[in-house]
This record gives sequence, structure tokens and C-alpha cells, in this order.
Amino acid sequence: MTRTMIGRRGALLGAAGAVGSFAIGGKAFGQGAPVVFGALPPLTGAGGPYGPAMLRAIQQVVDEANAAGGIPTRQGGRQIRVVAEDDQTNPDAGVRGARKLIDVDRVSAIMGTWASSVTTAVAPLCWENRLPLFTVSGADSITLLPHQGYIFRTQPNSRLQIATGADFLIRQGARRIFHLAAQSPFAQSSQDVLVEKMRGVSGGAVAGYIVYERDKTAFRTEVDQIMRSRADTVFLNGYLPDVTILLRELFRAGFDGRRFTPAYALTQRSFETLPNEVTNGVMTWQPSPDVQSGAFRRLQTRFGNVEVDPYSAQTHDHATLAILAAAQAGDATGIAIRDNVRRIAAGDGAVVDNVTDGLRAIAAGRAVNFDGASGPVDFDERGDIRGTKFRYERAAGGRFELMELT
Amino acid sequence: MTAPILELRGLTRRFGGVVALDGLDLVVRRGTVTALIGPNGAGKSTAFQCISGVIRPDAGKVLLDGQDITGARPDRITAAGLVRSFQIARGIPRLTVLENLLLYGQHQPGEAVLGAIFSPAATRRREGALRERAVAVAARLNLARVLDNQAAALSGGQKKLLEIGRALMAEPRLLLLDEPVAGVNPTLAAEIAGHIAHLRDEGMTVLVVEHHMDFVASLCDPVIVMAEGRHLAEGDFRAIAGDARVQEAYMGRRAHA
Amino acid sequence: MEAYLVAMLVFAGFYALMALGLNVIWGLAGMVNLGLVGFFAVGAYASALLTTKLMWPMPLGWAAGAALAAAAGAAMAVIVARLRGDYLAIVTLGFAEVIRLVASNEIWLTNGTDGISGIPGPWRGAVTPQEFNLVFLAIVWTAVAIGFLLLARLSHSPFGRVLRAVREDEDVAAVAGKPVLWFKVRAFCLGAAIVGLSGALYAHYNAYIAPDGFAPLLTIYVVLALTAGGVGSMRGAVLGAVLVLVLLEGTRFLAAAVPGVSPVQKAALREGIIALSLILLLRLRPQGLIPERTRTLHAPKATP
Amino acid sequence: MIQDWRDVVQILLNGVMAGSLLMLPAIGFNCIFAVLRYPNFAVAGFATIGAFAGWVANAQWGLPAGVALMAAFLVAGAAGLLAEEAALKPLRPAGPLTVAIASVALTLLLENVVRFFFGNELRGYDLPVLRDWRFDGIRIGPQQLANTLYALATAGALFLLLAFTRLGRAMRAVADNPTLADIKGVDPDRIARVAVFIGAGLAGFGGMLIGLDTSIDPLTGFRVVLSVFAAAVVGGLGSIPGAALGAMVVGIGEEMSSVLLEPAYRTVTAFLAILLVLMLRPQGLLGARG
Repeated sequence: MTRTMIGRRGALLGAAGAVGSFAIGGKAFGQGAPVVFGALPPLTGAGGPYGPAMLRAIQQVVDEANAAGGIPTRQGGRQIRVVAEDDQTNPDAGVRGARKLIDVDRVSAIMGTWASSVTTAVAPLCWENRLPLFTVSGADSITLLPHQGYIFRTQPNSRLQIATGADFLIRQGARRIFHLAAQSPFAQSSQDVLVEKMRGVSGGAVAGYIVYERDKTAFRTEVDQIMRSRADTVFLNGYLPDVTILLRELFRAGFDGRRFTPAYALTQRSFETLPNEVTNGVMTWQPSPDVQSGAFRRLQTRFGNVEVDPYSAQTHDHATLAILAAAQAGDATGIAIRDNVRRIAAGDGAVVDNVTDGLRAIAAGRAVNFDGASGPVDFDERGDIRGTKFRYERAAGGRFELMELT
Repeated sequence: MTAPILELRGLTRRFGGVVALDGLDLVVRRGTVTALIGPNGAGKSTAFQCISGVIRPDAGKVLLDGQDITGARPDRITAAGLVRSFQIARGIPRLTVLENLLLYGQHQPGEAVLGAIFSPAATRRREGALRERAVAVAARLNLARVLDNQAAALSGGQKKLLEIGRALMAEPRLLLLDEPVAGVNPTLAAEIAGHIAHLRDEGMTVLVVEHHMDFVASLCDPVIVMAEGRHLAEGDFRAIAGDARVQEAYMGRRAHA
Repeated sequence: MEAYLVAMLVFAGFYALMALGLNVIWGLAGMVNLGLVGFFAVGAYASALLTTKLMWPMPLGWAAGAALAAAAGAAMAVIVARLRGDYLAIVTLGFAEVIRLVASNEIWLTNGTDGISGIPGPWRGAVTPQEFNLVFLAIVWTAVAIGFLLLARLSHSPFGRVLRAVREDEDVAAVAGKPVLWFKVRAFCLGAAIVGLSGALYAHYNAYIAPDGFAPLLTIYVVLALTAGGVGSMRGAVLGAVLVLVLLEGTRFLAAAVPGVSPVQKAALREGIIALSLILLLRLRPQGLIPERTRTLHAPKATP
Repeated sequence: MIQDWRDVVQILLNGVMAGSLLMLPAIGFNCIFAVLRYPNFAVAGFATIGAFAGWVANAQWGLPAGVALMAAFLVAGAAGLLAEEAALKPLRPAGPLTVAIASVALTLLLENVVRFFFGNELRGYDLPVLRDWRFDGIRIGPQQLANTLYALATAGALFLLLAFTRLGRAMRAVADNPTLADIKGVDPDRIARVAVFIGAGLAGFGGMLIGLDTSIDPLTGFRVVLSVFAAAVVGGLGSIPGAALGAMVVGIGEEMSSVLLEPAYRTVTAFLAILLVLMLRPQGLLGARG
């Protein structure tokens, strides 16, 4: 409360006061004071089904790092604290939340934004305040923003994602694909990629394309159109709530073709919502680390009984990247983290797949290359993920079976 | 016989299957206090509604000084010089009496958005003139002491007076009063009758709907009787009271039913 | 902390403008408008598109945003003028939803759910982010001040008197010689224009707009602001807006202090507290913190 | 898109099934409106509460769907009654609009009460998903048919209650003229409580039917609420048969639109239906008062 009072007075004094108090704050923190990370996942609104698990994953990594001694700096190990704000799946609320994280909590990085609209709205605040922003948003436009290297996106951009997904479907023998997309920033670009891909296959075609309103609860007429189109494959390009309804409806209608959906739209939890006969055979795909490295398996065990959906896997990597980058720099400022993410995410260093091993290696002065739960997490110059492998799975009897990893 | 100020020709209005006005013909002459009476359901109120433009007639004409005002909007009719009062006093409860009176003032440039913002002088001048008039109206109606009270705080009788006062603020040529003394004690009723007589003497024409027969007898000439949406009889009160058709209309209804 | 407070004051300014606009439509003319966020979106999109695609100067974009919102308001008023309050509430609610859907689906115009980014801001980039905040603080609160002065003046003018009469009893206002529909249209126009201006300014402050940002929740906040401040009172509208922002942001710190609950529960608590405060406010102070007062017009003998 | 008569029949059927899900919340909304004369926007919250109560009864306690539906009705009805007495009733003197705005806040509160206790995860009922029946190319889902029948039976029961019981006659009397009913010795307060209980209960029942057809989370009621309002307004505020008719109009209209317009514009159809009806008949299709 006292801090608030001082703050208010400071606000009245204006910009000069702001600069002064910043300097004091910097000194006051000094040795051993915790490093603060801001998490901005959706806890209410349309993203609500995803945010809580994303936040849990961040917290787990931070707990693990704290147990390992925190972030080593010149002044010694600094513990890490996570401050979470709800973005309400709404850019307006997201901006207010980010303001609070940046100006009140003085975070060193923001992670876990989900909706593309929230990420795009928050991004300018981050680069203006020289803070890295780690996001799972898929809209292609995000990394095209003039972000000066402050955005790191662990979700492959939608073009790459759809292109690899389409290749997989073609390998599986799909020729007539019905594309059913929730209204989202990547509905149209997905469709463009899909049309292009199917044109390259003899007999291939996009048999139908519907963009639907996400908030609706009845999709019978849409499913009738799929049935009529004689598609051999339906591509459900949506999210958990709507894909759950659609899968049920497709089952009722007796659709017997392939069903393909992003792994974030059909998770382990879906098996509690939907009977197995509805989900059996549904194929999902997601970015993934190399299965040979064993990293992926170890990560799954490390998560224990907590399910790892693609978004949680990514926020797990957000936190790890930020911690290891700060450790590498020996400094937990936003700029230091931005400048060191690429050094610990790629390169010739020893491959590590968890934060403890990473911190240990960095402390020992060894170069590291972090491979995460969502993939090898190497970033190109725009901040997009590069050279990602994808894991294809099929639902069977309430579990996911690995089909392919390429 | 003075010239007619208001003429209704074949005024007809149906509500669903019910015929409320069935070709009503009626003439109000200048300088009179004319009463419109009739049993319940005769269509008096509907006639008022149609004349004042609150509802549209299905057929027929309303002429004010020979000018056709049939189906015109209420504000146009008020501007043409015909103002009505309401049966149940419908003040604007949260405005003061003075504000209620000022509301009925016409030609206020401050009622336009730009006028209100950018021509304060003209607005103030008109407001001053209206206020003077409001004070005069209030004085003659014994409302001077309650000018700053909220309309909601007035007594029943004062509300009736305010109804008349507001109508006067619009400077009408023809005043339509809808039951001006219903539910009012006899002393106040006599006072209101006095006010109306005074207005007539100053040259105003008044058309009154009223059930209070003493009031009608003492004040109104001629008296027009309506029944079943039509003009039934007309004359001075004594002639009307003796008219068999009128007696049947008032009494006979029940006998027929 | 200072930067945060300044930024929140900027947001409070947007809310205050919206509350002022709503106060003309609902407070003075008595037409409930639950489609506020629709007019906000119209203003935001108009200004964003004109300044980014046609390179109009910002002030012109803002004016256009307000004008377009006003036009939408006029159309709305003509359509709904005859509807009773409860129907009006639902129709306006639907209007806002339609605007959001059009913004999501008419990709050729609005860039769909991607939204429009890179909207210019006054001196953005030329000054530090904190200075930009202060610049915008000045702009928004100047707009609030001007809006407040004009509306307060209108509210106590004969125009405001007629609107109040329309609110209380349309028939009486009509018989008083006032063209009721025309007054309603002007009130709706004026209110929508101010809400649209707020949206336009918001777009240039945030640099980015998307359909997600125009959810019904924002309307609830502004209705909450006006109800808390005092329906019909211009000072109440501004005070209420600041109060709502204090509530929105304060609950952040409040919910964070609750021990033993998960983050989702904290988020639920936060939204729950906001809702509960509105209900309590309505209960304890239905006329708002600053109740409506018509300027008491004394009889001439009281004035010199 | 429409190739032969079967497509038309199919769309109509889909519309009827979609409409029957909107029907009960819309009837609940109008039931409260008829007696209390304010639009209770919290029907969205009541629907969500009902859906979760039914889920607890069905998925956690293992009760059959029919019993769970009763639980949905009772719990939502009780929640509605509690909310009315505690939060809304004291606001009645301030006018219907104040109560309506409080009910908007109430629905936000209820959504978050559910979120607090159940989180955001999607939940499904413990019911087998059955394949649709096909008749000459026309597709009918057994579960959806059952839902439609549930909705119609419940609406029918309400009709019987209103038409043939003392309570029902008293409710209609209060709805027609509260002051007159007061004179005749009907306690309008008691009737108001009954109306709120039944109204909120029907919304909860409807919420669970929606859940049976889809799955539930704290936003379940919110997702359908605009269509529910549309149904109530199209039918005529305060009219029970109007709400049933309105639900069918909106349901069929939305399904039609997803073929004729873009599916992304479904909600716009509901809104256009409102505007169209109100312009022609400001009191709604079966609304009595103008």
C-alpha cells in the first residue's frame, strides 16, 4: 500500500519522478532480489479452457529452477517469481494486464499470450519497454510486426503448420478434404495453403470450405454439408469447445472418413468429455521435439500425471528459454534475455531438455542447446520457430498413439 | 354565431374490431367554452387523441381554422395553435413546476444542439421572456408559491392547474381540456371554472371533456353529446338535459344490454 | 507504477467519454443502449482505416470516427424510436454483436480477426513510451473536458430539458410542441458520436484493434460506470468511469491477496467482485454517487 | 446448396432441433417477464447453473439423464429464486431497467461462481453418443429427438399448469393485471416467486439440454443467450406460446442462414429476425401489449 502511495505522488510529479524512482527501484532490488516473469494467459473468456494449464506449466518450470538455485548472476543466484494476470481473451484487458506487469511488477519478460489479438495488442508495449514476449499465437502477422527481435513464437506459423498437415493427409491418402475452420486470424491463410497443396495432387481438391462462428452450439447443417460433399477427409481447424461438438456431430451423422484436427483442439481431457467411439481414429498433429533424443519422453514423465497439451508444452518452453537466456547472460533484464535466447536455443552446445540440466551446464560454463517440450525451439531472425518436427497421433481407446514424427 | 375554429368531418377510428369513432362530425365555434360529454365508451377520449395527433384517425378530417391538420404530428398541431391537456395529470415529475411550464414554451433556440451551445444570448433572451410568461401564468393559476417545487410534489388539484398552465404556455388559440376537474373538490372545481371563464373572456376558445355535470352546466355553452362514436345532440345544457335521446344514451345502454 | 497509473488514467478517459455519450442517450433521453461497444467499434475502425489505408491525418480520422458513429446512431434511433425500453435493450445488444461479426468476417475491409495493427499515434516513436502516454493522457482528458463542458451545458439548456421530458413522458413532450423523434435522433447521434470519438482515440492509443476487443463486457463496464456515477449526471458519468477503472484494476491486487486459490479461481473472483459491486451499488445507491440534478431555475424574484 | 426437397426438410428438422434447445430458456425468460415486467438477462447464468447441476447429478453421482434434468431444473430454479430475493427484488422500486441491468451483472457473477468451483474445462455428460437414424436420406439424431421431446413435453406441462391449475390461473391474472389480481386476493409476491422459480428452472433445464447436445463450460449459457433473447422478442416479450414459436423461428432461421448466408453470420440472422418482426409488429408475433 505504501508503495502505491509513493507511486501516486510520483505520478503527479510526472516523468522526472518516474525516471528517478526507476533508478532507485533498480538499486533497491540488487543482490538476490527475485527475478519476476509475467504470465498473461487467458483464464476467462474463449481461451479459458487453455490458460490454466499453460500457467501451471510455467509455474512448474520456475519451481524447478528455483530448486536448482535460481538464475545465477554476478551477485549470486536470484530466485524467480511468476506474476500472472488474466488477459480475459480480450486485447483491451490484455493491454491493461500487461501494463500492470510491466510497470508495477517490473517483469523481465512476458509469456503465455494465447489469442492473436491479445498478442498483437500487447506486443508494442513489450518492445517499447524492451521486454521479450513469448507467445503461442498462430497468426502469421504477429512476427511481421516491427518488434526488434522481442517476439518469440513457439507456435509454428499457420502456413508451415497447415502445409505439413496437408502433406501428412496426402500421404495418408486424402484426396477430397473438407476444411471446416473457426473464424480466426488464420482461417483464410489455412484455406489458401490447403487449396495450393491439394492442387498439386492428382484428383486432389478441397471439397468444401466453411468458416463458422466459434460461439455457436449447433453445427448440424454444417455437418450435413460435409456429408453431402463426399469428402474423404474433414479438417477441423478449430478449438476445444467447437471441435468437441463437431466430432460428436460427425459421429452421429455416420461420417466414416478421416478426421484431422490440431492437437490443441483434441487433448487428453477430451476423452473425459467424449466417449471413445467418437474420438477413435481422429488424427492430430503438433510441433514436437525429436523422439529419438528421448527428450520428449523425459519431459512427459517430468510432467507426471499433468497432461501436456501443445500450448502447455510451449509455455513450459517459454519459461525455460527465459530462465536459461538470463542465466547465460548473467543478467535478467529484458534486453539480456532477448539477446541470449538464440544462443541457448540453437547451436553446437550440449543438448538439454530441462531447466535444471540447462542451469547446471551454464553454471559450468558449457554452451547449451535447449530442446523443449514443443520442439527443438530454434528461432529464425523474425522470431518464428524453425525446422520444427511434427508429431502425428491417432486417438484410440482414450489414448493417443504415435503415428509418425517428421 | 361566431366562425368555427375546429371542425371534425366524419372522423372514424377503429381499434381491432371495436369502432371507437364512427363518422364523428363536430364544430367548435370561436370564443366558446364547448363541452363534449357522453357516456363512457362514447369515444370522447379517442376524439381528443385524434384531434391532438397522438393517434391517427382511420378516416375523416380535422380542420383547425379551415386548415387540414388530420394526422399531423402532435408538435405540429401545437405549433398550429391547438393544445390539449391530459386526463390524468402527466407532469414531468422530476422537473420543477417552472421547468414544466417552460417546457411548453415555443420558439426556444436553445432547444437545438448548436443553439444551446453557441447562441447563449438568444437562448437566454428567449428563456427570460418565457420565464416572465410562466410567472404570469403561475400567478393567475395560484401556482406562484410552488414554482420551484418538483411537479411530483404537487397536490392533485395543483397538478390539474399545472396541466392548464402548461397548455397556456404554448399560447394556444384553442385549448382542449380533458376532464379538468375530475377528482377535484368542489371549491377548487369552481375556481378552475372561474379560470376557464376568464380565459374565454379574453378571447380563448376551449373544448372540455368532463363528467362533472354542475361544472358543465355552469360553464359550457354549447354542450355536444356523443354516443357510440357519433354526434348525438347539441345545444345549451338545459336543452340537452331534456333531450330524450341523450337520456336514453346515458340510461338506456344498460336497458338494451 | 507511475507509468501504469498514467496508462490507467488514459483508459479511464476512454471510459469517461463513453459514459458521457451513454449519458446523453440513456441518462437524458431515456433510451437504454446496450450496444455501446458497437458504436465504439465503428469509431475505432473508421479512424484506423482512414489513417492507415487512406493516410488521412489523425484529427481528421478522429472526426470521421465520431461522424460515422453518429450516423450509425441516427440510423439506430430511427429504427428503434418506437420500441419500448426492454425491446430497445435487446436490439441494441444485438447491434453490437452484428458490428463485431461484420468486423470479423468482412476481411477485405477490416482485415478480419487479424485486426488492424500499426495505427499511428501522435508523436509515437518520436518520444519515449512514457512521454507518449502523457501526450495521450492530455489528449484524452482534453476530449473528456471538452465533452463534459459541452454536455453539461446542453444538459442544463432547454435542449436538455426537452430530452428529460422525452425520457419521462413522450406524449407530453410531443404535445408541448417538441418533435420527439427528432430529439431522440439528435440525442442518439450526439451520444454515439462521443462514444465513436472514444473508440477512435482508443485505436490510436493502442495502435491495434481487433474484433475481440469489442466484446459486450466493455458495454457492461460503461453501464456500470454511469450507474455508479449517477444516470443523468455528467459529473457522475466521469466520476463513475474513474471508479470503474479503480475497481477493474483494484480487484487485480485484491484477488492476488486471496490465499489458497488457483489462478483461475482468482480470475473468477475478480470478475465476480466486479459484478457484485455493480449489484451492491444499485442496491445501496440506485441514484448513483452524484444524483441527477436539473439546474434549479428559480423564479425571477429570486434572481437579481 | 439446396439441391432437392430432402435438403429443405433436413434444414427444417435441424432448425426445429436447434430451436427446441432455445425454447425452454426463452420460455423461462418470458415467464419471468410476464409476471415481473423486466427482462432478466441472467437466464444465461441460470442455464449454465442448470447444466452444471445436471452434470454433477449425472456424471458424478451416476443418476440417469431424466433425473439429472430434474436436478438441473430444481437447482437453477433455486438459484434464480435466491438471486431474485437477495439481489433483484430490492431494486424493483428503482424501475425495470435498473433490475435488467443488475441482471446483466448477475449473469457475470453466476458465470464466475461456476468457474470458481468447476474451472474452465469442458465437461461431458455420461451418456452414450448414438448414431443418427436415416429415413430416405433425412437424418435424425435419437438424442436430439429426445431433447426436442423433452423440451416440448416440458413446455406442454407448463401450458397445462397455466391453463388448468389455480396457481396457473393466478399467474395469468397477475401477468394480465397486477393491481387487479391484488384485489382478487391473489398474493402477487408469491406468484412472482413462483414465476422466477419456474423461469430460472426452465432456463436451467434448457441449459442441460444444450449440454447434452454439446458439452458444458462456464460459458455455456452465454453462447446461446443472444439467440434466446431473439426468440423471446420475436415471439413477443411476456408471451409463453410466443417464446416457443419464436424459438422455432430463430432456430430454423439460423440453420437456413448457414446455407444461404455464411455460417459465420448465424447470429446476424437472429438479429435481423428481431428487427424484421419488430418493425412489422412492435409487440412481437404473439405479444399482447404494444
